[in-house]
Amino acid sequence: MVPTGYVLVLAAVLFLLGLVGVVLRRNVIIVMMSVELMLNGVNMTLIGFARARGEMFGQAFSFMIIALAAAEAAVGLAILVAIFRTRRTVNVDEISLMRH
Amino acid sequence: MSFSLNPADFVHLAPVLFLTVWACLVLLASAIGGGHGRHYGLLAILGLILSGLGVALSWVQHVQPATDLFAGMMVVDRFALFLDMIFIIAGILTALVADAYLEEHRFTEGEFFALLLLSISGMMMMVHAGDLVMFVIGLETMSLAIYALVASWPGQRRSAEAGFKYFLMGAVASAFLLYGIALLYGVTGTTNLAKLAGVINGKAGEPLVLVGMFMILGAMGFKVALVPFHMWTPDAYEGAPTPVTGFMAAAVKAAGFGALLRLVAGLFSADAWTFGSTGWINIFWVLSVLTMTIGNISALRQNNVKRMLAYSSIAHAGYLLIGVVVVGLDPSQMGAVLFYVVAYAVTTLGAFAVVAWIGSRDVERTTLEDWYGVAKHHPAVALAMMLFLFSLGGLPPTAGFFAKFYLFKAALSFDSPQMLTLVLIAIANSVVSMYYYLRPIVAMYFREGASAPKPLTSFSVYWVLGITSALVLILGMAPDATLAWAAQALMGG
Amino acid sequence: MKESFPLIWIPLLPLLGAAFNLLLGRKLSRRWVHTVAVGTVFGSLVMTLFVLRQLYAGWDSHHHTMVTLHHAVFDWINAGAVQIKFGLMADTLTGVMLFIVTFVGALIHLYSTGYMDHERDYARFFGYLNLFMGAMLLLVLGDNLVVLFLGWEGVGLCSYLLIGFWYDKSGTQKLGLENANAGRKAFIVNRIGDLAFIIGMFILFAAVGSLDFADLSAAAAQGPQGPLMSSYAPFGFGPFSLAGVAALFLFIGATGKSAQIPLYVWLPDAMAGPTPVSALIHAATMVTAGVYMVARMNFLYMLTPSVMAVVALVGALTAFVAATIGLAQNDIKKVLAYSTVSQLGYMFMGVGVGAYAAGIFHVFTHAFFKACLFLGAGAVIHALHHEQDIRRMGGLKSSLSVTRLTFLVATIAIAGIPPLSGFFSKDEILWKAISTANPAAPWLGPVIYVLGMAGAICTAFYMFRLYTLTFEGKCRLSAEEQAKIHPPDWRMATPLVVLAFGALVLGVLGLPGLFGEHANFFHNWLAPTVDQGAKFAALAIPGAHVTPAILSKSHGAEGGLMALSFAIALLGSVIAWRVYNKGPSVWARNLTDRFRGPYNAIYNKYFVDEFYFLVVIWPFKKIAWLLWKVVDALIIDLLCVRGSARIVDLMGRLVRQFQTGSVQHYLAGLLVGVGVILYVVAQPPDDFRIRANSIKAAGAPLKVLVGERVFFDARRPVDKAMRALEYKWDFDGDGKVDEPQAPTQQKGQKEQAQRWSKRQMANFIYKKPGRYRVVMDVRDTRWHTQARETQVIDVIDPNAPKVPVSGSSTHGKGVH
Amino acid sequence: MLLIAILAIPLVGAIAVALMPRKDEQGARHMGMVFTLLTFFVSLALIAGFKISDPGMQFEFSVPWVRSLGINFHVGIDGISLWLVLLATLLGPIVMLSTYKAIDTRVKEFVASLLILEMAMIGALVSLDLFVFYVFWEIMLVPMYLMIGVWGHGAKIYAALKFVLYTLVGSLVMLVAIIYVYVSHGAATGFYTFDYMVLTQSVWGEQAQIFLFLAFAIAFAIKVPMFPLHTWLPDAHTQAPTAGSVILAGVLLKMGTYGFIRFAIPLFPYGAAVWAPYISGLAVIGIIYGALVAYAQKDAKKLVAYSSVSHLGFVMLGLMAMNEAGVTGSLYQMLNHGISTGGLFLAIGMLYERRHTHELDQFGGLWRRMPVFAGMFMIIMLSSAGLPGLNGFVGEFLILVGAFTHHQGVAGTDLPIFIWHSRLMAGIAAIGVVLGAVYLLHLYQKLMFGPITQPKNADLDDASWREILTFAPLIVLIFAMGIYPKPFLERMEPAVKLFLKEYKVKYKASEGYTGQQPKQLASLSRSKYALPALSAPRAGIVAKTTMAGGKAVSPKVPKIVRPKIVPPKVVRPKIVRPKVRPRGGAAPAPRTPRKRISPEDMRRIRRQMQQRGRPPGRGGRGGAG
Repeated sequence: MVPTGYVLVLAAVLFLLGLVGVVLRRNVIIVMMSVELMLNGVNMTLIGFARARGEMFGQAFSFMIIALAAAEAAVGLAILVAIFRTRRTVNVDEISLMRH
Repeated sequence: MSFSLNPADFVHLAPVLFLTVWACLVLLASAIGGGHGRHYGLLAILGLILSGLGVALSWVQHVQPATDLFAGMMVVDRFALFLDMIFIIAGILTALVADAYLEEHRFTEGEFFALLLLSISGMMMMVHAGDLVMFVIGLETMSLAIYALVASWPGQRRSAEAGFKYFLMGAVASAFLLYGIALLYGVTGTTNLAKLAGVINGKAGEPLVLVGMFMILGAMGFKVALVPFHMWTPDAYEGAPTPVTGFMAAAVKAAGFGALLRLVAGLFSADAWTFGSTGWINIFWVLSVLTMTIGNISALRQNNVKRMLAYSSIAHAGYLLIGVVVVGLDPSQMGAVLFYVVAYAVTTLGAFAVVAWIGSRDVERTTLEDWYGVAKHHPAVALAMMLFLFSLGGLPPTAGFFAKFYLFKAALSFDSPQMLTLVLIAIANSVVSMYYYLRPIVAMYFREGASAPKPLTSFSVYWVLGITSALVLILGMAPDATLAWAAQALMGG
Repeated sequence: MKESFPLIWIPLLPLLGAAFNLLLGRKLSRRWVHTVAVGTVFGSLVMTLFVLRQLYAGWDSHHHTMVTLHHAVFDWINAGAVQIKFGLMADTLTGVMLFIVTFVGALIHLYSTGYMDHERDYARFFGYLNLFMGAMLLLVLGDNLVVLFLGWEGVGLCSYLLIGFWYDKSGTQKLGLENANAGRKAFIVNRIGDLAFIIGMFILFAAVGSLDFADLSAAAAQGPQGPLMSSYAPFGFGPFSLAGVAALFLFIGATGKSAQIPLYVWLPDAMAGPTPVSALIHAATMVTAGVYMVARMNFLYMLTPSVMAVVALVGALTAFVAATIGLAQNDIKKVLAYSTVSQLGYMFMGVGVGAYAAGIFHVFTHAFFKACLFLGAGAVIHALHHEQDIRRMGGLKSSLSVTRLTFLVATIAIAGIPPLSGFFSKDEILWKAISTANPAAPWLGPVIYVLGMAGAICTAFYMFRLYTLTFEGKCRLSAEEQAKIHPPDWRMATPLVVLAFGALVLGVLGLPGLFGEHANFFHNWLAPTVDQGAKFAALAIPGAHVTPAILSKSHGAEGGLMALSFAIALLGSVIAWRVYNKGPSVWARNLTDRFRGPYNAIYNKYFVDEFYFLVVIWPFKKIAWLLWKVVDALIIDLLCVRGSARIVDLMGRLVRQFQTGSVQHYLAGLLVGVGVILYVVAQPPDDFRIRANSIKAAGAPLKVLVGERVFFDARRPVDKAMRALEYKWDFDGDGKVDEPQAPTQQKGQKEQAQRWSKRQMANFIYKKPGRYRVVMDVRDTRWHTQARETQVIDVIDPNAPKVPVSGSSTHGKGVH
Repeated sequence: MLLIAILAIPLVGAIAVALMPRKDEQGARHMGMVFTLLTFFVSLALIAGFKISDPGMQFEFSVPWVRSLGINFHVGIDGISLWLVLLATLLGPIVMLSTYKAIDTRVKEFVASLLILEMAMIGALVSLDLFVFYVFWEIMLVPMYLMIGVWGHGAKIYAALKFVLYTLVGSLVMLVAIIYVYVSHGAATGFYTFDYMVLTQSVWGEQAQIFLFLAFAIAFAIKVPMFPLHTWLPDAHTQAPTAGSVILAGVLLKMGTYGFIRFAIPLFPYGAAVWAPYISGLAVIGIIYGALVAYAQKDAKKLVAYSSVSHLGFVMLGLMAMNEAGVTGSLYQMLNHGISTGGLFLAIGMLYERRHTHELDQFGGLWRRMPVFAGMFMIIMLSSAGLPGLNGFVGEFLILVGAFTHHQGVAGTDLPIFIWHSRLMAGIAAIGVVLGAVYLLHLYQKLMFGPITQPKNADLDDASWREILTFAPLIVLIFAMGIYPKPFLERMEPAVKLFLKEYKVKYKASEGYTGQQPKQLASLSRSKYALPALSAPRAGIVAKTTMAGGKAVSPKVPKIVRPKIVPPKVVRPKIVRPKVRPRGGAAPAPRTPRKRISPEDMRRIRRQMQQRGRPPGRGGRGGAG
């Protein structure tokens, strides 16, 4: 059986990878995927803990987070479409009309 | 964990549920009815009023101790009910402004109001949450609706950009929040706030718990725009349609602070979490200083009134954080924070209503130059705006003054040099802030405008201005009733 | 004895006249204006005569007693200890002054109706003149220093207004600010004096608690035990007697009002005003207020011989210096102005040697002859259409015969030729001066006598120079100017004649002691008020003997000196007559050429105005400007006020640079924020306090004894940290860990350093006294972070309590 | 109720004017005139009803305002504030009259601002509750700000901003001090109130007094303004419209000095004594400095503005003398300054109306054209210069005498060095009298004397009847107050006596008192309203009081057991009462100690609060789960 610690570390790595992706990638689509990655890290953490505790709460919560991620993606993509319509780009750097 | 559904719980939850259902009805109606016309706003307002009646009834009928619903998933206490009322009033006022605003700028209406109602129901869930899961659901319901509202102005680049920035940062913040919750769950095995509070006490030194806790607090800091999590605020506020901005400044901020108070005064209230060099009080002390200072000095030279008010909202978050620290020391001082929230909400709604009022036909006239000479052509609105600005700056006899005074009084009731320092810094900030609050007054009163502004003509905006300025004056001059309510709005009470 | 008398009407009448003329006069005819103006003053004169009658009735010339008339008008300034009444009082001294003021004043009012006949602002002029009369009468009637001061400043104001009466013309009829400047100069110089005056008042008030003359003189009469004689040494200087300081300050005030060195500079400039004003204010009445004040405060001056010496010396110096300046002036009014300054010097000389009656007598006679001179000069100027340069006059005796005659009489009087009034008054002063015996300055008498005599010869010279250049010889005016000369009408002539007559005969009122014990009516008249020598001598008051006692008995000496001063006066007169008989002479030109330096000096008034400009006025303007520009605008406003605003603004700009608009930068900010918070949280608590034997250090090092087992523990104010903390201790600051101890000595240093104890407490025994530093390291085993606390501790040897705790040579170094 | 009427009339007037049609400018002016005159005439009833011998508060009126915080709308006047109120009401119509021609844009708003300003000034002068005072104090800012900004000229925005921010710095510091006073007094006595009459019965510890006085003093010193804090004044004065300058000089600046005498000194006598030498030093510097800088000005209004710095230096000097002559003189000088400097600003404003400039060089020789105006100006100028017989002299004389005899009145400073210090101060200050003459004559000469040099000045009109009418009351007062000040002084005297007496008593009581908490003295009460019964809550936790309407908040709110406090009998000014004892009740009231809080204490407090205030809900829920 895989020790819980391994699961948690993997989850943390996923979370961090997502974080790095969010901060560094320039393409909005990839940035949003990175957010999903972070959420998956969270899911994995929950599941890891739940398994260690021998209960199902974590899994249940994960489902909720997946639903949540879907909703977020929907809203996010809608906004992205709106942006793309007005300025024909999905580069994060170019979305900086408002500053200072 | 045994789980039994008590049908009576739904009665307590009725205002929230009702609002959610009503939102869906509005959406449905707009889908059927084509989305344009005045009736959606009125429909939304009707729903809010009905829900508000429910909340009021709940407040009057409320008996202590607080009621746990759905096995502790939600809790009904006067603290939450008080905030509910703020959301609903803010919602009504926003709907009134939006009604005129949307008509003028010609964009979809039905969805807008549905989203508004949804976000309010999310806020209500958030402050009623007795469990972190519920808390997340409420937060996300609110946030997703707000993201959509912010980006809801079709064809406006700023609106979409604002929505995007807010969304992306919100998503990351949500991830942080969830990760923090996951860690807390992992260490304690529960997400129920009450249970957590009992268990977590002995685990203050646990790295996982600490990381979890501060990830949650960081996410909340994002929601209420504390420095350094504030950077989305000016952009999102500037880009959003102005009624939405006002709503964000008033209601979202109130919800965020409500939730934050739930967390710090409920969950992390143990001494070991609170005090000492690594307790959250110290950290919030520093954040408070940073937030108000950076908010204020950034606002100094803003020529865009909307953006200036955005920075001002950051600064006010800093002042409110003083209240959070105070509540951390003495939970019975909750009234000071809540009164401040009310005063700020009312004032900022009024201020943004003026900002919404002045623009027309796809143009938001938000630079100071646009405001030149307003007082000459529209003295009443200028007077109201002056009132709001003085209230934001904390001059008597306005709500803002009394709120600030009450907050400082609460802070100074501890004879602690640290609190005194904090208050003095807040004082210095107030002076600085007065500089930029006076600038729109300068523009409106002291300058001559090249052309007369052509503001919104719909009467509903004037209703909002009337109501908010009356409230600003009433809260400033006859605050007794509100103070009494705020004083009763104790957590768990 | 006190009697009540409605004295207020004396000043009130002219004041009402002033109010009438200033408010309504512009719209009314001249007849109304001068009827009211002159009528009110004559009303005051009549009232004065009543007062004098009453005073005379109550006056006992043999026993030196009198009645005083009082009128308590109302309470004026009442606040706590300050109880100033608006009270008026008339005694013999006041009577004299009242008479001078109202009599001369009435005549000059009459004269002015002629002199100012063509003036546009007729009503304004008479309004001011009446106002002056009211203020001057208040000054002499006041029964306390504050009412006196009210009049004192009031006359100053009127002087300012009247000097600047032709506010848009300069002296030579051109448009300009000179007249206004002269008025302002007079007012400000007077104010400088007034500053000293009020300080003097405050000192008296602080000592006595009242400013009534009655209370003050009662306090003075307490002698050396009285409050006025207490001595002070402020800031280590001194000691001064309070009376001395007060008297000195009051006298400085008097030098301002009465144009004495060093504040005389305003009076010559004041001649810019209309000539009747010069006659009334700057010759006969206002400028003598200082003399009156000193005489009034005689009881105070008697207490301080040294200040009296100052008064006499200043007076004598002024008398001499002003007389020398008068020698070289060519403006008819300037000569008279310096003459006035000089004569005022004589008066101060008189009161300075305790001869108050003599001083006041000179005030009295001077009022007549100097007013006569000024009015005569005015008649000349009027006749010549504002020509004032005596070098351009001459030969006017034919065309202005009445004027010339009266002018001559007055000139003889002022030159000091008997038996005219000026001789008697001046000679008495000189006589009292040489016979003075001032304990503070024994050399005083001869010095001031010589100065006075020198001044007298100058006086005789310049007065006859003035007279001859104006009236004798050939007329130096152009023919058309000569044609326009017109003699004064009756309104101007009558006062001239009356005043000249007064100058001629009034000497009889003050005949010297030579003529008998009671020949000096004036002395006897004033004696009840000012002659306190006997009374003060009884009280052992130092100034009591300033008044000469021995010499004055010697009629021989007195007669001899009288003859000497007559001779001097005659000499000066004759020289002047000889030199200037035919107009400006070659001889005089040669003389001035030979002594170019001294001549320039006196011609330019010793450059005093220039000196004041350089030392006072110019620096004042520069400092004012610098304060404004540097302190106010630069330091306070720009650097402090706007500087702080600018700093805040710059911070704002800086902070906003982080707001780049890129959402990823914002995210980075968020991450940094969370990261910093987590880093801070991860640190072990740093609020430990190391305690020894459960005693917490409060600032100073902890103290323990040698050989004692010291229990250390580390406490946090808030604990139960729930953190897994481990500790290790180094008690003597030698870098080696003492607790937990290594199990065996063989184990290496490194391994020992890695050992940690979970216990928060430890103990240790110090072997040697001295100062040690206790070091505690603490680490968090979960976060693997570490922190260090230190505490200084003094180990004391109880057997050698005097051993120094640190830095002693036995230990080599202070801290181990 | 009379005071309420005096407060209400301008407010009603402002609302009435605001509701008038925009076009009717003359109507708005008349309306303003009617209401200011009405205020003035009603305020005359204050003199009629004023009891001369009563040193305490008169016309008192108190009504609870914010019950839960113990804020009462408590107003009243005594001899100290009586004349200042009248000055404010008098200047109202005068200023209104002066604006008939000067203000021709946005007349309606102007009149409304003026009326609001008048209300706020009167409110600040009569309020006897620190909170109420503060509210009025701040409200004063707003109309003045608008006046400078909207109807001013030149760099008006800068000046208006400077005025507001400068003042705000001080007043916010004062707010902190007020809150501190409130909280610490409440913690010590269990009686939470802002009521001046109650708070003055306590003394704070030495250290606290020093800081609290400083906090108040900064606010007031900025308003006065005292020397290094004065730079807002020249700007504000210069750019403000005439009416604004007159009100600013006439009444607004008095708020600072009034604040010292009413609040700062009586509340913190020890602090006052500690700071007095410094303040009087600054006052003297201000006197000389203001005069010198005034002389250097080329702008008539700036000159008069700096002269205010100098004159108010006198006021502060007299106040810090702490003896009857000095304090009375200060009070009197406040009135004088209001009248004479107000008059000077009026006069300069009239010149501005004619020539639209304040530059001294633009004038000269005006007497020839405007003799009546010049005459009136002369009287006002002389009054400002302190000529005896006019009002200025009485004030300056009393102040200087007071300062000179300073040592005779103050406890604890009888050392010779202090005596000579005060004498030196008074002596230097007296130089200000000379300098006053210098710059005022300079001003007058530049304006009035000499030939007319500017062609534009050659056809100026003399003062109109309206302008004469504007000046007339001032000139009458200048003479009346200079010649017969008794009616003014005798009404001030008892109040000043009481002020000094209490000052001494309280100074003695606080000397050597180092406690953290205020202690109550034997009652010095002068007010029947200073009773706990009227002024709300006394429990430890302020917020948790009964709801309005008497309905209990919740059963969970702890009942803090305290002995019922029986309101003491109405106490007329009887100073002799037993030593320190708790208010009213026979049994000593337990006090919630309020000491410096360490984190440990914080925890303890929190625990107590939790035990008392927190319902067991959380625990219960925890148990349920």
